[in-house]
Amino acid sequence: MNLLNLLALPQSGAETFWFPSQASTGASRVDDLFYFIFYVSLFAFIAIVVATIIFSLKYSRSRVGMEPEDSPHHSTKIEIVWSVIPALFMVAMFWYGFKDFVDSKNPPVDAYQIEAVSQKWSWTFNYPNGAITTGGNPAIDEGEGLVIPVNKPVVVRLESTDVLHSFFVPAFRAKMDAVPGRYTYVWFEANEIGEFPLYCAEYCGSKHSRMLATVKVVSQEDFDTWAADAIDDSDLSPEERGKKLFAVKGCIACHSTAGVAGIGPALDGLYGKQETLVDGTKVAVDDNYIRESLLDPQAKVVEGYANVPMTSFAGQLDDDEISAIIAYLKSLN
Amino acid sequence: MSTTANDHGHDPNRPKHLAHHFETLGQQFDSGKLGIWVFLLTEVLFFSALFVAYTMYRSNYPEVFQYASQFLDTKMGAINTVVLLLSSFTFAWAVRNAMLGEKRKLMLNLLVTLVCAGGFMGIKYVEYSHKFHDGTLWGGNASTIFKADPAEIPAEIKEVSEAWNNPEGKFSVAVRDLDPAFRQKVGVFFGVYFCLTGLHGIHVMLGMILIIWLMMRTKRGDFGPTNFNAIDFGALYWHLVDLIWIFLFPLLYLIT
Amino acid sequence: MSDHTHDSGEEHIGHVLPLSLLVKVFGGLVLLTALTVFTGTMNLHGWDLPVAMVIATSKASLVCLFFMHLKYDKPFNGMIFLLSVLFVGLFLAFVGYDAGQYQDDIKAYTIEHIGGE
Amino acid sequence: MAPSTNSLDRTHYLNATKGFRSWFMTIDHKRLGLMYLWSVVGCFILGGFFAMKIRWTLTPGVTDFMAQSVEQMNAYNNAFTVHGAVMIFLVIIPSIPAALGNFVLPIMLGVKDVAFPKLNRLSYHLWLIGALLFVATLFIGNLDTGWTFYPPYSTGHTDPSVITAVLGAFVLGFSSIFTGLNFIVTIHKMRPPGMTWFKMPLFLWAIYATAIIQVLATPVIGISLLLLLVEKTMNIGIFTPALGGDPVFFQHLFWFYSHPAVYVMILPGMGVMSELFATFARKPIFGYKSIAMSSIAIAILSFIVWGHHMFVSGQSETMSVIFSALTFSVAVPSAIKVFNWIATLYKGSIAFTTPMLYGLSIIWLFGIGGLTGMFHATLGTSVHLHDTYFVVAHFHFVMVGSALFGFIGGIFYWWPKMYGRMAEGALSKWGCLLSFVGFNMTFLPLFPAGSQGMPRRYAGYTEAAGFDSYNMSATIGSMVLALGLCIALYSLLRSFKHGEKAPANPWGGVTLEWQCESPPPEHNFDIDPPTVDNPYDMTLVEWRGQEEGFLPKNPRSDDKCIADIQQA
Ligand code: HEA
Ligand code: HEA
Ligand code: HEC
Ligand code: CUA
Ligand SMILES: [Cu+2]
Repeated sequence: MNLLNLLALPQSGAETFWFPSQASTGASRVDDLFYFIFYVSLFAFIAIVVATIIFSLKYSRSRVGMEPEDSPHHSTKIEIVWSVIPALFMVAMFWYGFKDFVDSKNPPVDAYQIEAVSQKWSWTFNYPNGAITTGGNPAIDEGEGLVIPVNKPVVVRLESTDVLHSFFVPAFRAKMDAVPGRYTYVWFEANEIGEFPLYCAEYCGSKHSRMLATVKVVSQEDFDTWAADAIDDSDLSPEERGKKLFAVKGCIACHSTAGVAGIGPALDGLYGKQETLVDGTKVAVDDNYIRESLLDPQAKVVEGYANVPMTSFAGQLDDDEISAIIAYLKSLN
Repeated sequence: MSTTANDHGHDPNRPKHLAHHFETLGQQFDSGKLGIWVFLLTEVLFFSALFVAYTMYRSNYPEVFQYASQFLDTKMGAINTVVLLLSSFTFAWAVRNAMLGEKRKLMLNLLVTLVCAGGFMGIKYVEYSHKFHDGTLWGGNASTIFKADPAEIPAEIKEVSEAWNNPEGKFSVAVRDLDPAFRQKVGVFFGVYFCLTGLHGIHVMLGMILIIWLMMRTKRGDFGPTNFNAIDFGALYWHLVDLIWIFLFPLLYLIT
Repeated sequence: MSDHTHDSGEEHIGHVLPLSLLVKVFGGLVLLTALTVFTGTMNLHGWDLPVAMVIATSKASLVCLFFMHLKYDKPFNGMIFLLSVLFVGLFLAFVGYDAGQYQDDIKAYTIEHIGGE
Repeated sequence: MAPSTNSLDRTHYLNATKGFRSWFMTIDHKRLGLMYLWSVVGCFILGGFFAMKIRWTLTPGVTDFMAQSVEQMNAYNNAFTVHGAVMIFLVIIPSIPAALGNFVLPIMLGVKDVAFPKLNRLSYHLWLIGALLFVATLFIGNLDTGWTFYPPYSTGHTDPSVITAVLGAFVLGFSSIFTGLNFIVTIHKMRPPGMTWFKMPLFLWAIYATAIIQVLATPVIGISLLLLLVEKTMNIGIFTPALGGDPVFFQHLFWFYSHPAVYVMILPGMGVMSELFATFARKPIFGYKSIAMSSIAIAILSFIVWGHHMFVSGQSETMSVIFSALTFSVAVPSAIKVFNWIATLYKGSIAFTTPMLYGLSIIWLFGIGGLTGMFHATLGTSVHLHDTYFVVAHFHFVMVGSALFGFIGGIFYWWPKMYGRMAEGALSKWGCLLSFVGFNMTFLPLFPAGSQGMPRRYAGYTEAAGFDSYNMSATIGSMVLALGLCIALYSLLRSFKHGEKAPANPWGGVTLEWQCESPPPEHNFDIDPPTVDNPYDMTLVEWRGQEEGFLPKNPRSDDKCIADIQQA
């Protein structure tokens, strides 16, 4: 980052001192507005600092002595001048900001719709054709992230299954909170092919800083082939399918498959083991136990996890899917 | 008044209940009065959040509030309103007694006020315990009959909830016929109800402590025509508590 | 300050209200309570809330003006009280309006995830 | 009779009585002021410790992002939460009003104490309880909600430390309310004869405006936190979406207080600025009435802009637009103040004392802090900048660079009055300079870091994200800043032994506190009540040399006492 770029004018595409590249149609408008406020502020700032420095030097006590010469103590005229002029600039800022905001809130009617479900600490993206991708914790999950076509307006409907999260793509200058219990929306039209970071910008607990994902912008053709591929599960083995479900359904938010206890117990090497429950009894982990753990988690609670209930997946997983998950868990032994 | 500040203490004309940093009794009284009014302002804002919650949920879910309000006992609410009004009246009278130096009557009026306050809390207690018994509680409480999933209602509550489902038509809709989203919001109504009345109840109890303290001071002979500030200010607080109830009553009990 | 007096010994402070007035105010309050209970049982076709609030506000004014001495007090104290009501009003209006605007997003979600309505 | 040279041996408020009880149970506003002062400084160091922990974690190369464990992340989350909460609730909100305000306000009014001295003591004791509850949270659990306590995270997903923290903030709220209440009544009812509203020092106007916010806004945070508490412990369901509640509603409640609260922080700082600029330019403040009225305007307007913290929270668009427009209205009175201060310098006789250096720094720092507020207030840009380091930089410029520097400047300004010693010299000036430089090094680079997209409350970042250089500068800068602050503190402490004895009026101020001796007698004024004049008519005092400081040009004689004139 070269300091001389501080004043560089907005450019499309390339990164500037202030901003990452402008990868959406809205970005340049945000940047232009930013630079407008920036130059007004810079001017005001320089004016007040220069005035302060000049007065300080010119009227320093060592120079002018103890008693200053007479000068006016107030002037209504000048008070009005220096209230009205900044106020006018502020009106301009508000007005352009307002217009940009309205645009950024009203997607074109033909926009492509994607549903994004956020949970601690990952995203699940549901496409209209049934394709599902995930993106989240880079340490354990290599989810594909959000894949979108270039030059097409995209509306993302946000929801959250637990706490507040926020969908933030700096390259698009787009941000919106995902609020549990309701839907919120964000839209943008990417105009540059490439990969851009997607951050969670609302604090959501321990791994808030790990709730990272990528937005992959691809050409329309690539997108169409990708989307068609993505719903094709037929070539997956039950284990692979289970693994995918494990990520997509958000199990990874609580369960590690690498032996580390998280919010829930680690699940590798579980199958066939004797598990101790809170009441001290032991059960063998078999297909039925796992099925029950998914459909009615509170029926048999594992020792040490009495206070953190697992969410029930009844109604969210069908029999095939459960079998796939069981196959996957088995494969972890 | 003498010219130096430090011999205030020796000034024979200086009333003994005039604090060292005030010049006159009038100034002291005015200051206290302003202080208590500013305090009442903070109290109003303290309650504001709950009134805002109330407005917000009621304006968006009027049918929920109308339904849920049926579970409140209007008769008890009305009696409590009158009890509280009576206590306000006796406290206002007590201020008059203090100003006129009628110590015995002052004591008596304070006592009646205290008894009314106790009565109010007693009725409140009866109301609350009914609700706890029936499980007509806020959303997250395990025993509420408004749990989103009727299957989750515990056995001991089932019986009561069957009663609420009475076919005689006391309630516009039986609990079990409500859809889950509606049930959930009924829970919110009770959340708001308990918070509002609970916070108000806490204020009543603080007021009772205040009254007891005032009675003790009355007994000691603290109050007279030039020194009744504590009674006056205590009364102002008490009236505010009454004021809030004046709004709570129709807002919670009288939704049609 | 204008009310700075120096004969601190025997000055008169406060305003004594006649007992008859207090009784009348109390009577008025009880009557208004009865009225509001009565109107509460009727169906006023959407006017229930305004009517109840008008009655409650009249009761509140009685308490403020007489029991709380505002009628005889320095007007500034009353202004403070009105100020608090004003701010609560602002608060209420802003939040109430806002919540109304985004209810649809909540209802859409509720229908899909919890069911009902 | 005018107090002349100071003699620390005579009886004054510091040595009038002795022992722990005589301080702890005192109702003397001056002692309470000092106790607040040192308690606040202590908490500042605690908060500063966590700040350094934040900065250390974020230094490039110190933590390996990919290998960071959950415990490390939790520790970071705890660090910024405690840092933010301590700095806001325990440091900056009580700093000027409770510490300096308590000390100076009654003396500026020429009275013996605030209207309700016992309530004042209660405020302090409540503050202590609140502080203890906060300290307790450090041991009870890993408080990690952010200072904003947003549900449903704070209610559903964290450990019980939230309970003590919220209780602490609740109690501190009452401390703040009672202080504000006390000041309002004192200013209304106890101004000395002759001091009309428009003869009141501007610091008092600022404190008065602050007090309005304190009494109107603080109760709302009180109830919001209380509701959060019952929500957490009893699952009431007002905020929790799973029970039909609305989490955005909590944000409304929170910011209804917390936005006005930022002016609780800055307004007193602005009051200090006005005093500093008038005194050290030895000139009546320019535009007295505009400055006074703009304080009140800020106080009132600050209540209708809170939604600018919620532009992406799910608040409705219409409301966002309204809040954005209203937000700018607060900026105008702030601008008026800045311009008037600068105009005060014009044709003045400017002395570069330590307090004035802080004052001049604030022009720079508040300029940047305030102007970057414009980027947030503007809807178009705010969406991108929200919850990035741009916000972090903005609020440190206004809170640290302006409010806190104002606090420190105020300490140096009134220090001679508090302890009868001068803390003036090369050392204290170096402290200011280093703080200024360090501060800019720390927080200037965080602006581009934010606009480049670095989200706040992140325990780390990948190297590929490209935030390394900003964070490097910030870490080094924070060390320089810490060093500067330590020097400032040291120069204050040093003066107890080595400082020159201060005359009653070392700087040439004409507000009433400079008419009483340094340190003041137990009841502030031996003559009663003091003469009131235009508080900024600098010609009333003249310089008499190092020993005597400034003295009234026409010392009044006792027989001209106002009280006697009135009686006549
Ligand atoms: C002392 C504290 C303080 C002060 C004084 C301010 C002052 C202002 N603040 Fe700031 N603010 C905070 C503390 C403060 N703020 C904090 C703590 C947060 C974050 C909280 C959190 O999320 O944790 C925050 C966040 C914050 C946000 C939300 C950002 C986000 O999260 O998305 C916004 C949005 O509008 C904002 C705006 C403003 C504005 C418009 C001012 C104005 O008052 C500034 C006015 C001043 C000037 C404008 C400068 C002087 C004027 C001139 C030199 C004249 C020329 C001017 C022009 C021509 C424009 N602030
Ligand atoms: C008044 C408030 C205040 C103050 C003073 C500070 C001071 C500092 N702050 Fe903080 N900060 C906040 C309020 C404040 N902050 C808030 C509200 C947040 C948001 C929290 C949240 O997200 O929830 C925040 C968050 C925050 C972050 C972002 C964390 C994140 O989002 O992940 C960072 C990162 O750099 C930071 C850094 C610093 C630094 C380096 C200082 C330095 O200035 C500190 C230097 C101080 C010392 C090292 C102590 C030394 C002091 C002395 C020796 C005493 C001197 C005494 C006298 C002269 C009398 N702060
Ligand atoms: C909200 C966090 C959470 C989510 C999401 C979650 N779990 Fe769990 N899980 C838990 C907790 C806590 C326990 C331990 C308590 C219990 O047994 O109910 C648990 C227990 C289990 C067990 C029993 C483990 C043992 O040691 O006996 C299995 C199997 C399981 N989960 C599988 C899954 C699968 C598969 C998914 C995704 C479809 C999933 N979980 C999603 C929290 C979660
Ligand atoms: Cu999800 Cu932060
Ligand atoms: Cu704000």
